[in-house]
Amino acid sequence: MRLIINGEEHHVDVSSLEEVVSHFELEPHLVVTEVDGNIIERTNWSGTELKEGMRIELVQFVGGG
Amino acid sequence: MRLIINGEEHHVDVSSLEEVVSHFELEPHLVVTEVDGNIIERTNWSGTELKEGMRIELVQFVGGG
Amino acid sequence: MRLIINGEEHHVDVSSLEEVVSHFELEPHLVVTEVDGNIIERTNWSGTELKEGMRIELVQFVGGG
Amino acid sequence: MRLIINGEEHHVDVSSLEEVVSHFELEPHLVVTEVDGNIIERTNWSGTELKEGMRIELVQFVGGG
Amino acid sequence: MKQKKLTIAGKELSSRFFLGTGRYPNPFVQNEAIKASEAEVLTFAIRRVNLGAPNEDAILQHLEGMSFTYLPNTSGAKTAEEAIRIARLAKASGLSDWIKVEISVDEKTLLPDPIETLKATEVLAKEGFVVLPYTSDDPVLCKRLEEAGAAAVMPGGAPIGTGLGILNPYNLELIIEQANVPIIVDAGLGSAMDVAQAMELGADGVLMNTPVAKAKDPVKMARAMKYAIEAGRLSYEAGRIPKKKYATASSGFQAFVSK
Amino acid sequence: MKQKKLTIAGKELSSRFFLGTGRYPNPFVQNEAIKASEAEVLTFAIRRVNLGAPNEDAILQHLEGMSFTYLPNTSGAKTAEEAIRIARLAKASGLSDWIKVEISVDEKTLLPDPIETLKATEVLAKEGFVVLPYTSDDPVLCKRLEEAGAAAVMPGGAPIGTGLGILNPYNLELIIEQANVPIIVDAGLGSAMDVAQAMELGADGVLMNTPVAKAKDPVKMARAMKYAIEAGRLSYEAGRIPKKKYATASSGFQAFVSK
Amino acid sequence: MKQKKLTIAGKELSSRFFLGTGRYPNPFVQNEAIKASEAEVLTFAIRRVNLGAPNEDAILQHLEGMSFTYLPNTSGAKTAEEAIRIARLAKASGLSDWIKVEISVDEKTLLPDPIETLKATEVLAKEGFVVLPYTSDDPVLCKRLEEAGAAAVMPGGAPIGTGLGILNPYNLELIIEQANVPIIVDAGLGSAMDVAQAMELGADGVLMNTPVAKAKDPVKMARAMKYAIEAGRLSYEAGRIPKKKYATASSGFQAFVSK
Amino acid sequence: MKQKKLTIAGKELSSRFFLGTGRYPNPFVQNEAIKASEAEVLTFAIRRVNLGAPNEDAILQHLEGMSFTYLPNTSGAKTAEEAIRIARLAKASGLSDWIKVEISVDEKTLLPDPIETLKATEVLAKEGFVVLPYTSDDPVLCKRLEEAGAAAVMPGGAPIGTGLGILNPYNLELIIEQANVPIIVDAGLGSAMDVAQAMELGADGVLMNTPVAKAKDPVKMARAMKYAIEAGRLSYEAGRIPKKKYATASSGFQAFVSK
Repeated sequence: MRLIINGEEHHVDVSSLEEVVSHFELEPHLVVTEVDGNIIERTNWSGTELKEGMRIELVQFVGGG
Repeated sequence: MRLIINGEEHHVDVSSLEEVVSHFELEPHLVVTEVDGNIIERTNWSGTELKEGMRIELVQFVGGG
Repeated sequence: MRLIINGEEHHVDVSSLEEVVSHFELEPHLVVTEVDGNIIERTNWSGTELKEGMRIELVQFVGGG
Repeated sequence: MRLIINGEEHHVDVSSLEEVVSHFELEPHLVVTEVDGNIIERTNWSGTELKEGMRIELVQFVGGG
Repeated sequence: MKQKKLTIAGKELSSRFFLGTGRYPNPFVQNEAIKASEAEVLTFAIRRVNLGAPNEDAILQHLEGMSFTYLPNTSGAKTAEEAIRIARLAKASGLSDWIKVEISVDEKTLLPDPIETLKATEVLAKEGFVVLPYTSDDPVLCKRLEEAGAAAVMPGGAPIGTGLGILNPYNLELIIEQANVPIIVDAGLGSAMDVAQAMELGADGVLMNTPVAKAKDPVKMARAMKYAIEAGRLSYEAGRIPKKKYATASSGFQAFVSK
Repeated sequence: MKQKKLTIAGKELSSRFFLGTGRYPNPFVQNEAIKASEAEVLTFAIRRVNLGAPNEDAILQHLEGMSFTYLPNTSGAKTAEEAIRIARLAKASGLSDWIKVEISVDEKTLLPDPIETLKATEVLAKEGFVVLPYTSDDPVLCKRLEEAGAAAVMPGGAPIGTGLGILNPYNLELIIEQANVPIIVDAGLGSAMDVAQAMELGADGVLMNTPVAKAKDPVKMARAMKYAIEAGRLSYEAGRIPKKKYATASSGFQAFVSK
Repeated sequence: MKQKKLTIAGKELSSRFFLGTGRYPNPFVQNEAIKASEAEVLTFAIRRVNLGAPNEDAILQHLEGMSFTYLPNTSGAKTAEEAIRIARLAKASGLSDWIKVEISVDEKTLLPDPIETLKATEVLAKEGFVVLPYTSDDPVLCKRLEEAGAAAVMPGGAPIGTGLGILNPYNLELIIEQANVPIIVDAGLGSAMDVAQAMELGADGVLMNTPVAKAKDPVKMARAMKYAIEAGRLSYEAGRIPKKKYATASSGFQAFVSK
Repeated sequence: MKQKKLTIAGKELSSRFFLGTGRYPNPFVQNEAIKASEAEVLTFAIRRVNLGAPNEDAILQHLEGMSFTYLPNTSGAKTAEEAIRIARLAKASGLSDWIKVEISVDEKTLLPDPIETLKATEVLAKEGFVVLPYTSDDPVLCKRLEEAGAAAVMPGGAPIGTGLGILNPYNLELIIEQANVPIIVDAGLGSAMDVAQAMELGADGVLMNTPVAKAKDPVKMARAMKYAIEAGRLSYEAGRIPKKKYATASSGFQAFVSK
């Protein structure tokens, strides 16, 4: 399915947000997710079904001052 | 008539704003007036009738930085 | 005998520099002595005979920066 | 004759200091002269005879702070 | 080599010195100081007439016959609303539509409130005032004031009347670099050196009151400050030498006089 | 209110600006700058004539027709002995018996040698020179130079040509407080602000070369510095306001315009 | 004589050193520097995962096993709205409800926007965040941020990463005097001296990143800064001597050794 | 990464802190402060015994049991001759052959006399003393003192006891650059910041008395200064970031979180 992830178009074979995170092999406890502007708690990742063209943000803590 | 002029109660025998200014012997071209919060142009002083208890401000330029 | 000690005249019954030091109950290892402008080592105190009117300096370390 | 002028050897056909100054076309009133370490006043230039190997300094005011 | 004049809201000014009119020993000294300063813009405060002695504070009567650009301020205002009201009163005098927005809450520091100052500037500029806000030296705030319609921006060197000079020359330089309107250094200056510094940093002008009015000799100090502005501006235009760590001789090393 | 004039060795000077004559782009600009500065005392170095092109450096020919007090320096001297020799050569020119003692060993900093400078000052003063030693800002040394017969003492603000300004205003103030002869700040100044600062600290004059000669526009900078000296001196005489930690309003708080 | 600990939002901190986690040569040096600093609060930025190399920037994995208070920042935000969004994302990580509000429009100076910073602080404090806004050193603005619910206020000494130190110690001192919440000096410091100065002015702590991360030896510099904070704080508590114009001998003048 | 130790005249010192022993509230506080400072070199003055109360000032008796390097000074001397005499008396105590040459004529400033200080240093170094002259920050003079045989040179930051800090960091840096012997900053420092600054400029150590002895809490201040020296030295070794005019972000700009 076509998703806009971190601003770029991706075609990935996933159905839930949880699968997106594992698709990219992200450390679940280090990543924060947003779907169409709404933050999704980790506990709801599996329950969050994705639809064609949804905008997903995957963010994390990086070095900063 | 009883007027609140510059925050203090005054009993003066005047009917127009123009008479207030002359009552206190103020230089008309140096004073600016406000009646109940509305600025009154000099040209309208004579036409501005006063009523019991009105709040009048008489202000001017003073030294400042 | 009359001695000028630290700039003041003193009349003391002593014959050697050693006796001066003990007369004033000074800690021998903390005091440095000069007689008529010449420094006298501790080892020579007993052997240093004094004469009328000699100028003696008794100095020590004090707090300083 | 051989002269050391301003540290360099020169062979010039002169007999007096005055001739040295004119030889180099210097403004007499702007130059100061020294012969073998002795300053020579302008008034004495003509009277100052030179000998083989004398050390002459010709100096002037230049821009400075 | 001739100096470009300072222009605010289309008005070309013959002097870069803005002079305050408070705290002089007496009106005579004040007028002499004003003359000596050659200032063209004078600042004032707006206050209630003292009905007991109406003419006592009526400063303008002393200035009659001379021609100036009047810059009334909103001192005493603690909010944008109060400042706006004072501005309108000042304008109603018919003497000037210029206004120095000055809004302070803290009477100990008299430092300007950034939020209220920005609000008042926005409103008054829209109403057609020529607005010169007195502000902190926060470069972002100064930019915001320009965008809000300020005709010139007036960052303080230090709190009013302290004479501490330019506490943060770095910020002032940044403000000047970024500005598209004149920058007038207002408040806190104390000496001719402070004034020269402000002008050499590229300020377009300087507004002073206390350092002149409270000097032992206000008239002479007014003249001093006039020259300091001239000196600083000329130096800014003439282009100073760069600072270097090590020395450079004024004359060559060659041709030394030595055996 | 009129200014007392600076007097050195009995000579009353109309200007407190001492100007150097090195490093200008060309003789024309130099002369224009000298005129703009209104300086009365000019400094020079003494060098060997370049016999190949004798008139090339002959600076004096450019100044003919104008009248100045000439202050030759002993730059290039590394010892008192060398400085004394150069001083005598300078005097033999018949142009001046004033001499700026300048003795530096380190070509990187050109800082004056305190011991040799004191020696040379002593000898030359005894010989009847009007001695103005260039010195560090060591207050004890400056006092010693005065006692040795210096007609004026010239502490540096910073190393020659650096433009770093007055590195130690505290010392300069101390030197001025203690002095019984004029104090001329020599070397290291870069800006009009530096000059105003020196004069406000109470200096009797300023000697500059590089900041004028190497400015982008030397003539305009000469004018800037002239005004800065004027400004600083007037401010010093007018008596600046004290510095305060907290603010003081320019108008009373009473009679505010507010509901 | 024991030091009172710094407490923010009820959390007692064992160290007054807040350390940033950006720009270190590598994760090993970073961890060594963090250990050497003994900092308890670490700052972070929030960025999109690089899907190409997801673990590359995942700084937290390097810190596992150690326990810190995480202070994510909103860097990259140009408006209050963007900052609020980043803050919520940071909180959703479950790692911390502390947030450093950092909103800059100008990428050249990275100076904080006073208006947007105040807005974001207000909203986030109401939402229950522990808000530490990075702000200019405008004393009025700092007071406003406190009133808006900031748990601590973090004025910058100079622009981020410049190492210029505390450009305006006067303002910082004023901010500290007026504050009822901790004042943490954030940004612009470069040296141990700067840190000691901040702490001697009474700051409650210091936040640094570049000066440690970009030092030639970051681990040693982390230790240096730790000691500088300790030194400045102890000196502040110990009560320094007043500054005097003239000297005072360390020993009496009486009883000199002299004939 | 371990620090090189300071070595003077072949003696390796475990601390870079030289502490004075004058002006403490009482001997107990003094000893606690000395312990807290971890100083290894202590300075003293030489005075006549008060024959009325001989033990009153006998400071050494309070220090028995601890081991230090004693650095007596020649304070009170107005000439080289007097200083040399005091030095010889100090040496005759058998406690130390180290001597701090301190020669001041002016009791208001207590500034060192450059000429007499140089003379005394020369003579005493020849006699085999380990000479540490207290001097002004004149870089040429400091070099001369080194050439005269000083084991370390001790320029003052400001006059004794003023707490004004390092009045001329530029000179101090120059002195350190040029030195082949240790440079100890002596006199005038007041705060931990001043100490950190001295050490970051590359000073090899710091000598203090009044700032510790007259602090409200001398023991705590001694600890503060110890840490400040440590902080400054570590920072000097760690290599600080360069100062820049404009900002640098702690995190990349790419990958911002924004739609």
